[in-house]
Amino acid sequence: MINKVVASADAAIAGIEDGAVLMLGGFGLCGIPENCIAALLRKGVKNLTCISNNAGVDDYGIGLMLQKGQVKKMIASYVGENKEFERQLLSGELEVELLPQGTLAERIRAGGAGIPAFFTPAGVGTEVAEGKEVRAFHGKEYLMESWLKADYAIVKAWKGDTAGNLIFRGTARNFSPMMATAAKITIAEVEELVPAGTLDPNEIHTPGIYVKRIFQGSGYEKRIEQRTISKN
Amino acid sequence: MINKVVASADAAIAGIEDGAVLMLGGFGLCGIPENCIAALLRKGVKNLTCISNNAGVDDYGIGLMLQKGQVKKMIASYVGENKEFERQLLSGELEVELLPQGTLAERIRAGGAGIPAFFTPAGVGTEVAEGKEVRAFHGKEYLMESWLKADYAIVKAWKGDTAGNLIFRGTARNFSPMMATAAKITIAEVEELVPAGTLDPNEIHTPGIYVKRIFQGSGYEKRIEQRTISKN
Amino acid sequence: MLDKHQIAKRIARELKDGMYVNLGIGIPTLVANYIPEGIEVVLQSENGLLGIGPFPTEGAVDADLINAGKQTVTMLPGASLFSSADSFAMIRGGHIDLTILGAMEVSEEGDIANWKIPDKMVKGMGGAMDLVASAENIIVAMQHVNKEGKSKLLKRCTLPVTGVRCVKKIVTEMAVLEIIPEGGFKLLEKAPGVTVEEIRRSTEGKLIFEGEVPEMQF
Amino acid sequence: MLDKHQIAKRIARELKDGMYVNLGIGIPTLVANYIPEGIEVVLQSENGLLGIGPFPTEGAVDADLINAGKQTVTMLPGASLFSSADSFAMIRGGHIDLTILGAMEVSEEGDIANWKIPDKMVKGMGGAMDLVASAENIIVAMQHVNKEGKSKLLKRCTLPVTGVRCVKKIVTEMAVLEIIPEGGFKLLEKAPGVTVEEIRRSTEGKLIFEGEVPEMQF
Repeated sequence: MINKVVASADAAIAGIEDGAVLMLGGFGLCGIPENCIAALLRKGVKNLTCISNNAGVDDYGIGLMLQKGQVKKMIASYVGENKEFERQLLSGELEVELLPQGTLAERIRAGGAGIPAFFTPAGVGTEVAEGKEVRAFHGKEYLMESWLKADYAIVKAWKGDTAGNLIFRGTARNFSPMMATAAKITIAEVEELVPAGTLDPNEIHTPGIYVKRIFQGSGYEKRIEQRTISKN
Repeated sequence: MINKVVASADAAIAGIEDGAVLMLGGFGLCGIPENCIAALLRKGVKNLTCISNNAGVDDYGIGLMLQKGQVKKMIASYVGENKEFERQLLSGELEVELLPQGTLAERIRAGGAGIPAFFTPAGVGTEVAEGKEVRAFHGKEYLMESWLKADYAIVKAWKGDTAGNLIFRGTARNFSPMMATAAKITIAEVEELVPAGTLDPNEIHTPGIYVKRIFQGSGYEKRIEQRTISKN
Repeated sequence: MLDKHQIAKRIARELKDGMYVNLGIGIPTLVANYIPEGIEVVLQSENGLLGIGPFPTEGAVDADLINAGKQTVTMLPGASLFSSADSFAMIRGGHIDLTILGAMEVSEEGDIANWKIPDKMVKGMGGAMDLVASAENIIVAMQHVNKEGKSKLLKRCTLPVTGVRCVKKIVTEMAVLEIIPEGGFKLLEKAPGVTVEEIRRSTEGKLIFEGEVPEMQF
Repeated sequence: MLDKHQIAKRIARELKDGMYVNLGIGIPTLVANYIPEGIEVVLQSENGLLGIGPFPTEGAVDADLINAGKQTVTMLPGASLFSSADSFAMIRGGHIDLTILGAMEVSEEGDIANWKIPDKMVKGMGGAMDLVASAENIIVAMQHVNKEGKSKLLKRCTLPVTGVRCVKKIVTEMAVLEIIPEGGFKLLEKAPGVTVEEIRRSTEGKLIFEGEVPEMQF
């Protein structure tokens, strides 16, 4: 099977230049590609368009890239945990496009699946519908939404193999499987990298065809936003 | 977790009446719901519309339902292995709608996913495009296709639990995961039925929410259409 | 007047055995604490989990397992995990039997506003627009009036809406109300110690009631 | 004139290291037997398998593991399994680098017909329409003429088409040809022992060639 392994996060993000359109996996801080974000901070690329459900928090995740002024535009569904984001947005430093979460997920899937447009009920009658075609099917109104693609998708998985196959864990899966399909180049960092043939083909969430570069990350912090505990 | 277990194939297909629209999982004979098909033959319901990638072979699978004259209409992508099918079609006994395989799969997914219509390039410029909206996106033409739904979806999985969660095996997965989402009532027969909590949540292909009735099938023949062997 | 736990407790009585339910952030999340005896429901989290269990004990915290409010959770036996696309396919496809969410405003037509205050709050809609556009059965948990004492049950929403003609039922600290198809808040139940007149004064939209309005049961 | 194995062998030379390839039923399936030394490709089967291995030995036959031609197969290390919707998402999304399939007719515009003979053959299109509409790079493996000796490389297809303006290259028992953007079959190579004149006579559509046409290499 074709070997997709690269040596490091820095090697994995090679070729990402100023102005690139990136998709970054994760829901809140759950499942974000920590090693690649650190490499992007080191590299200092600017004017990025970042497509991600959230924008991290002030001092972690995509929030760090915002702090460094690397992000020109953010496409997300919820950015409520990030004060610096709000400041940049209100001051006009940052462009932002907010989308319904399901629309974001489905537009990314459509980008990977060769479906240029589809109809969804989310956003009918709201600001989100502005400028979009509305059409009724079976007596209900729907918006036409278009596919979303990127230059690079950067995802983090639990296990991966040298052929680029990925298995996610828990709710850290979220947007990553669709993002992996919707970019010209998909980069995967994994907690555990194994030889091709080790993972059960039946359990693979993302087939290796979608992954161009893979490496084993290290030092995962996996910061928790809302540590909520039961007494007993 | 909500218990979906029924006693038998006959109990599982209860309520399927003449004229029902059924989706049946399987690719060729691989992954077909053998026990439920046998129960449908016993029950003798007629005028069925069957949505399935193929129509079985003359003496097995949906082919047996055709032999008994139970099928009024077939929606499929390829029916080449079935002489009785061809005879009924040419004699006008059977209505048939042939769809590109990817369009069939995506229309079923759309039915389950609440997407009433989407655009696909498959079939542009062909008979399949007749009467359908054609629209260009990014310089390429696409057909608008609508969702597909059914009264009942009948699928066969490898393992299932009492909460209706399903895991498929090998290429026996094919259309079953989408079909399970696109019917009012989804019936699953499984080779091995286990208590809820036994299957790894990370490995489940079809979440239990989609399955209304589940039972452990028996006597699987798993007939092979093209037994192709390597010498060494 | 009910506190937020009592609102959650009253909403919990709307649960029926075998339902799949999506609980929004805030009061809706509290509903999970009051599921009646003998009723089994399965909770969905739109970030990709069906079968949410209780919050974990200190030792069982798992950063890879959170709900849509980013809180650490556990899974019940029979839970399943999936992607965000699959999760919203589940939601959009109408497979969730009941959706419970908070609101800033609801109109007498059933429109809901809960995602944006222009020039003030720019957090984003998250999954709310998908949920309200897709669910057949939506219950809103909210305060009847805002901090300035103004009604949040309006003729028309003043804030940007999240969805139109979608809310079916509302439970507030004062009352249980139903949105009727012709438009209007039909008063179904009043909170203990609250009068119909008080509810009428706190409801800007059309309030409809007939005869004696029963008191809420828990 | 090439036999079908030689056609497959010639097509195999089009494979490049690291390609993901979908092989249709018939001659295309044979291509897998002639993958050149040092070239690694991954074969996709549209019924939900990436990383097809050789046919199984007698003892390793598994009814749950077939290719799109319904033949029993095996999986290579690194293979993955997925649903039909995910498989055609992969195909439609342009992730397959090369698609090789058979045809009954090809036109000089690159149209292809391979799914239906009206009133005679009603098998259905299977995945062919999705494959030809989606792939950037399509090679057709076919006979140059039919059993009655009539050309299958036409000005226009006479049979119902499977897709339009999609075929890039054709390998027959006589020649390797390229469809050029302006329309026409550009003769790239001739089979050993076949003359340009013979190819011209067997090609109804516009045949284009310049100077000496090289002989096929295997």
